[in-house]
Amino acid sequence: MSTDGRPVLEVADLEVHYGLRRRRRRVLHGVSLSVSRGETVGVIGETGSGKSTFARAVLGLVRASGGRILIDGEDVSRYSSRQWRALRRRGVVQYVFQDPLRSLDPDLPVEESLIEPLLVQGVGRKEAIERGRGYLARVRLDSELFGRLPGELSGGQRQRVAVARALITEPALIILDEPVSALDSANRVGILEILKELRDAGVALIFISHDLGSVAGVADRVAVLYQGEFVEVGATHAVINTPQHPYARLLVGSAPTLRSAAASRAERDALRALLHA
Amino acid sequence: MTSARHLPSARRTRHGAVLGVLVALAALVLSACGSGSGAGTAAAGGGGGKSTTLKWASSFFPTHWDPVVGGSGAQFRILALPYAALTKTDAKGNAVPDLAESWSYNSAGDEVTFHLRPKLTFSDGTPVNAAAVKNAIDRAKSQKNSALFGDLTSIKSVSTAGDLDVVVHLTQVDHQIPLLLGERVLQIASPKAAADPAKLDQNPVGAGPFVVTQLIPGTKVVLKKNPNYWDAKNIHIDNVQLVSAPDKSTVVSGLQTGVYNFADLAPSQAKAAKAAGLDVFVQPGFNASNISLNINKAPFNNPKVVDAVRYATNSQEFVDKLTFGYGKPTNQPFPSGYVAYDPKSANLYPYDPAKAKQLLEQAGIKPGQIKLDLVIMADDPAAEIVQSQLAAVGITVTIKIDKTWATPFFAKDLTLSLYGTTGRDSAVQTLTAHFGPNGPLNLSSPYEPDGFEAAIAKVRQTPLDAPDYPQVLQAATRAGLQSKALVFTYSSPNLFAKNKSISALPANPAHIDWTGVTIGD
Amino acid sequence: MVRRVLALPTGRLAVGVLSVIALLAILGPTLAPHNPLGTSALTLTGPSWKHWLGTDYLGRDVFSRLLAGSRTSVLGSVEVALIALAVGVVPGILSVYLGRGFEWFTLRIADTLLALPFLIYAVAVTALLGNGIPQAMFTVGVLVSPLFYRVTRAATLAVARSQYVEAALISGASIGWIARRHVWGKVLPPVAVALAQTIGVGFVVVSSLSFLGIGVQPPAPTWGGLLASDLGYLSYQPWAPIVPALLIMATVWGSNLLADAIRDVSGEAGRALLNSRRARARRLNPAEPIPAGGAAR
Amino acid sequence: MTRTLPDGTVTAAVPAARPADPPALDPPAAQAAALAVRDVRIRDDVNDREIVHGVSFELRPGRAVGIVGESGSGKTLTCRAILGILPAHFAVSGGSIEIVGRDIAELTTPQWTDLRGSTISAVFQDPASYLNPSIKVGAQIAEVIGVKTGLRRRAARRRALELLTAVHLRDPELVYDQYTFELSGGMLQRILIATAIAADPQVLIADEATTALDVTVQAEILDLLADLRERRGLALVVVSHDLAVVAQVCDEVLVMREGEVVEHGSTADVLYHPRHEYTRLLIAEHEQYGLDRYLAGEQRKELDSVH
Amino acid sequence: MAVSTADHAVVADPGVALAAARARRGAGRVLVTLARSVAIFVPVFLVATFLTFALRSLSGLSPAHIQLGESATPDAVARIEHQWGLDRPFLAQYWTWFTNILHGQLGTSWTNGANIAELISNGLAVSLSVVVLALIIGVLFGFGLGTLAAVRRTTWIDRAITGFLTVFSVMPPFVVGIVLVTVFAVGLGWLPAAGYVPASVGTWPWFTHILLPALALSLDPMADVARQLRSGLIAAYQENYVTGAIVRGLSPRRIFLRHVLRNGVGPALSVLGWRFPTLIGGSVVTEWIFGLQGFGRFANDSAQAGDVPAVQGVLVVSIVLVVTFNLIVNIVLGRVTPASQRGV
Repeated sequence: MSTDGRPVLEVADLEVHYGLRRRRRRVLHGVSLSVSRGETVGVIGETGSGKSTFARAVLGLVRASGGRILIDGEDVSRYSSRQWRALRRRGVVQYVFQDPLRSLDPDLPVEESLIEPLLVQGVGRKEAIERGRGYLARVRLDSELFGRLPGELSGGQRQRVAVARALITEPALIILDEPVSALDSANRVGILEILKELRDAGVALIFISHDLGSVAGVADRVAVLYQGEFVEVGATHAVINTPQHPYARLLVGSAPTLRSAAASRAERDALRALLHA
Repeated sequence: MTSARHLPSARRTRHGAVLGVLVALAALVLSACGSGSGAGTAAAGGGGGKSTTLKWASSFFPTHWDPVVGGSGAQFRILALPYAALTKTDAKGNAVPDLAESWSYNSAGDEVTFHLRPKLTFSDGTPVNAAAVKNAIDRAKSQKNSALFGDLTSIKSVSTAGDLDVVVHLTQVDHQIPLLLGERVLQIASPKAAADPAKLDQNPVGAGPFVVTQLIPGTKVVLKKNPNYWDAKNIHIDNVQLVSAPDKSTVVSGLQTGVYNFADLAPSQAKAAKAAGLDVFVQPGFNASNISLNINKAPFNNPKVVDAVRYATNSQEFVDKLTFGYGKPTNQPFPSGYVAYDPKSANLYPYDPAKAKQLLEQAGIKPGQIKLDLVIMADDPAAEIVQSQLAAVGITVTIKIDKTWATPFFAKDLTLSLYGTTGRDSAVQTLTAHFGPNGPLNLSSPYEPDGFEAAIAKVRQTPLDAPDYPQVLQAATRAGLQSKALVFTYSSPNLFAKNKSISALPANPAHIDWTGVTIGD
Repeated sequence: MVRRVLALPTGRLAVGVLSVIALLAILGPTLAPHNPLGTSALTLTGPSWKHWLGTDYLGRDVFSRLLAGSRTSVLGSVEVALIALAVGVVPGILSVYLGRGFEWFTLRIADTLLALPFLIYAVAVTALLGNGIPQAMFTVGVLVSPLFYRVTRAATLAVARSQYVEAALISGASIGWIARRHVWGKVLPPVAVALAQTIGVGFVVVSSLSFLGIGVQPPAPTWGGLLASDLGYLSYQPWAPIVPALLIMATVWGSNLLADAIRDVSGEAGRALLNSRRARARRLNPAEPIPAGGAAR
Repeated sequence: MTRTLPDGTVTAAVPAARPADPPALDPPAAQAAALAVRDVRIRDDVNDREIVHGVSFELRPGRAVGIVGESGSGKTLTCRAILGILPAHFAVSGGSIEIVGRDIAELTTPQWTDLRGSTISAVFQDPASYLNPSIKVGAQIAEVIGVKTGLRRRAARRRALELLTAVHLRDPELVYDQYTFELSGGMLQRILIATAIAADPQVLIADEATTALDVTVQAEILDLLADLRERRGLALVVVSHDLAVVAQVCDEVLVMREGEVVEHGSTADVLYHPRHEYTRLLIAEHEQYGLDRYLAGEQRKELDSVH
Repeated sequence: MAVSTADHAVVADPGVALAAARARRGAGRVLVTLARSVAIFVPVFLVATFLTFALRSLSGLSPAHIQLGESATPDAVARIEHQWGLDRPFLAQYWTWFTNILHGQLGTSWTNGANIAELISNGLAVSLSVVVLALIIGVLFGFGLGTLAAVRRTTWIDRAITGFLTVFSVMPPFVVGIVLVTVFAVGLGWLPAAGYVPASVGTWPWFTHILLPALALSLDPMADVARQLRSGLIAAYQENYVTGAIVRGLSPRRIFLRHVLRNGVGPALSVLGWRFPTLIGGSVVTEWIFGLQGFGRFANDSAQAGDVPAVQGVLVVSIVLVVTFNLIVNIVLGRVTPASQRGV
């Protein structure tokens, strides 16, 4: 809850390239973002905009070719893989994947996947299971699901397990990559509620999505990623109500809403023409 | 070298005989179908109705067609198709005229003159004359890869006397020369073609009954009748197609369905072939198989062990299990009944395992103490019989199959091996090959039994038609059989199957002579 | 896994057949009523009370030889499979982790081995390098190893790219941890399938080689060798090849069946299959036609 | 509100009363309906359970009906029943479906083949998988045209290119010769729509057709559907788990839950007067957690006052 | 109004250009497949020839043993080995051998000095006749049976076919060969039991002679193709694009022929690529039984005789054959199922 001023994550001028030599493509260009404790930042972008790459760079799964990444004040941009492993083992940063079925080993019972981060840390099995139960309760899952295989759970249950797994190391920052896209309404609401609680408990969240709508309810700030650059960063209400960049405007205008279309078809067409020009 | 053929070639013995099954089934069907060579066999490719074709599947397809190079094994029988020699043998094994009309020894017996038939030519048109014969003998003695020079040690030099007379000068008195210079050792190639031996090896040119028209190495050869052969009027076969035989099993079905009409046969297939309505016959020959011992190496440096092996060997078992009644037991390098076969030695070392054990005991050897490797070139049931017979007296034998068997064998490096000879027309040659100090088949070189050398010299000095020739020859055999290096086991048959339309072959021992043979419909 | 295989009727059948064969391999030599190498004067006889399957060309008891030969035969093809496994699996896993150079190199080797017509190569190698069952086994084993290489590689790749491995990685797990916890269990079933398959292949190849007279070590009996030699005496014992041929076929068939069964029950799909079988067992509606456009009534 | 209404009676209770609705169940009108679904029930033979417990609606040319529900609510099965492509062990166990007045229960396979494509067609989620990966996408459109309209190759090709243009694809000539794996999801969905409308059907079923797409692309596709409906008089069935998507395109909405239709009415009715708890949840999702929370505050107040 | 030809040309132009572009794209795809396959082929060929060549050194065989026989003294052996250049450094020998191969020269046989390339091409005519016919039979029947089994899956027809194929695929090839001879040649007398007649003598005799061996050889690929096709088709039928095609109103027949078959055929085709080496290998046994003087027989004879250059020649040729065949399969595969070529 307490925002002590020092950001959990600070990314400055991040550059990421894929491929070698002539096939080299720039995926992220000069991306900067900082996230403080208890803050939720939505990163919005379409397929191929670089949003997953952003997450992977922060997690050290992709090597940045420029810029700096500070986690909890520590500059990790030049970390060796050994250092990275040590950092990850502390569990400061966690990650939740979009597809909960694929992010849980289908052959291992839920409990095994859940407590894996603790086991990696060297926590005793018994204690790990005990703690695991607690976190399962925190995501409102019955601990009788413990022995089940992921294939035997519903999509919403699986995603809760994935969230619990991310929570189990008491991370300062959780990055969620499209955590609700694969879920239907009831589960979506359930997960979003849990995220809100987390935020209120002081965990910093980065919520990645292609859909502004799914982020709007929980994000304090929104960063719009378009073709590898943040074209608009700002408070959620500001971005939604007064988007500046044409892409941001299109994004807002395209989001399906219940009672009032944010933009008319004609407006959208105009924006598209503008973007493609 | 040469004279010996390693008996059962891998493919002949081992696999094979699937035929039988076929035959069993076929027997029924056949009775309904009549002769098998019906419908399916469009193969014949025969042109006019009258022309006759011999379709021969051979397990001994020659690897070399230069007679000087390819002298070994049973292949000379096939090379006799395109090549003729100075002499050939008749049904009794005597030398009779071939390219040479006649021959005469000088009074000392160390020089023999062959008188050639006039006006003969090789199939390339080169005349068959004294120079050509001299060329052939010289080549056999001197060509780098000659397989024959070991057989020609009695010949000092060759000269010509006129166009048609060849004078052979000998190093010793030797009345075996007319037998020696027959089809087995000296098939004569055109000197013109032989100028390039490598080429000759792929394109045989001789003065034999047939002319090669197509040759696919290792696979197939097509020949047609040679109208210029001296005895062409007695050759009634127009074409010959000789192919390398398939698996034993299919040989009989091939014969039965008319793909072939003549083939050599593994004894195990005889029953099937007969059931298929084929003519199955044994061509007389000099075949003899042996167990070769090296007395220069332990344990055979102990004469008692050698004797134990002799007593432990049961020839009859080889005959029963390997030849299906077509072979004969023999303890000599000849089948019984042959002129060189010594009846007095017939019971030299009778089968007596008890005695064998006793001998080993006397030598202070406990059962199982002797462990030997029996090295052979290809899988052979005979080895398994040897193994079990020796096991019965307490000698443990391990069979080792070695593709490069020939190298250690002829370098006399092996301790125990098997060999089988197809024999030679000249019995002396057979004897020296086995028992002589440098005989290629004597695994114990330079060992030689006492008195053997003298006995052989005496045979050479005895004219073939001398009345005491058999006794002298048998005495030499008897002397040779004292050798501790060889234990003879059995005589395997030259077994053939032919379509009934082919008339009987001349019973010339160890040869296949097509003179007078007809092929009907 | 074992329980799941046994849940399928084909799995039970395969395990049954293979157990009998394995039992033969273990006990066969001791069960033989006669000395398998003991010759007698009675050659090529038909079945009798004393010689259940008759005698062979040297008068040896065929039944005893079959029993005695079962161990060599079975061990032979198991050996082929194990060699292939040893040669294939490790590079298969490593190819995913050891970088592009190694990956390229091993892939090309695997391609090469695949391109070699293995019977010809086995004939060549065994004939040229000495005529022994070990040489034959080794050659065949190496030549079929690409199967293991590919299978392992594919499985490892799938795991390596999976999110749950990434999740473990993000938790700070080491490569060793991931291999033990995630990779192993995924790679095992396909390897088991390949192993079962290879045992079958090994049997056929080794018996083919025996038929060609390669790799035979007389007088030791093997099924392939017996079959090959029986084919030489068909006119005397036309029925003789049937028993070794059936044994070979049963073994190959059993292995293939087992391979299929393992494949069917492994992984997510396997669980689904078993569940649906259980479900279907409760209902009696048989064949499902392919929905090729008819109305669903 | 009418919270007390028992779930089962919802469908029966809906139609006639709603002013926006066409007079349903009225025989002459039914004939005009492009699609009429009456109390359709679907059962699973495996465990012998009824999965869909009675769905009814009617669709006139140029109208759009939306079906909303979570996964497993039976909305997709209903669509498949309409198309005659229920998975193996599912079967329609009650009710009737009429497509332009023909009861599908009486259709033979050739009649079905005839009807599909030219009268009723469909697009689905994951468009890449619904197109043959081994055939150029253009050829797949041309195939439908050739089979359904009998046009020759060149004419079919020309028509296919027109369709590609009609679904707003830039550079249709290039797209025509591409394979599925060379195209993005949005483009593929357009192409799937093009194949679906190639033979000028009267009814198009869009089953979660925009679910996996980026929001901006989703909007484009929804715009396209609206466009087709306006210009061609296409009757639409739009299936989605997202009420907002349905609301954007449809005149009439069915909300399904566990095989039951829990709410059926005109879009405005459902949005402004939700009766079932589940519907309210769907709306709350957007109001509390979605864009609606920030947008058009005034309008919202207005709505609230209506309540 | 009069439209000038020039106008037509102008109108036609874009179409022509497009057609050309399309052709280029098509050709480009084939080229890419080709290039990819060649990129695989070259290293495969290098490694395979190297392995092959190394055989001689490993085997310790030498022409001297074969040629000298009973007179193989160490001197004579050394002389012959020198004559064959076997005393040179290994890599130098390999290089000479390899360059010769590239020129199509496979050297001469140790046993009879004949040109190996010639010997092999003689045998190849026979073997390829048989193998190609076997492939045709295997593919035709495999497709037929596989399709039937897939379309009638889970019925007794499917079970019968599957069972039948299983029996085929577990039968050792020599048993198959001998049974065929027994039944068709000896029993029924329909076909010749053995031998080969070149097509130049007559197509019918040629065909009858290769039919039985081809049949014997075809069972394995037949079983494989059928099995793969069956599962390929069943899998393809479960694909969404089939649903898509149904919804578009295509007839079941059309769906099968144009959509399902095309995609279901992929695995069967690639299996065929895999199977080719086995087929060539299988010819060793088949030719031995059917008395065919083919490639496999030559391989076996040479190997048994220790004729190393001949064996090397055989291996090189079979590698080339296999690689070429796979190339063809890849190209066909690339055309039939372009998606499968992605990222190969």
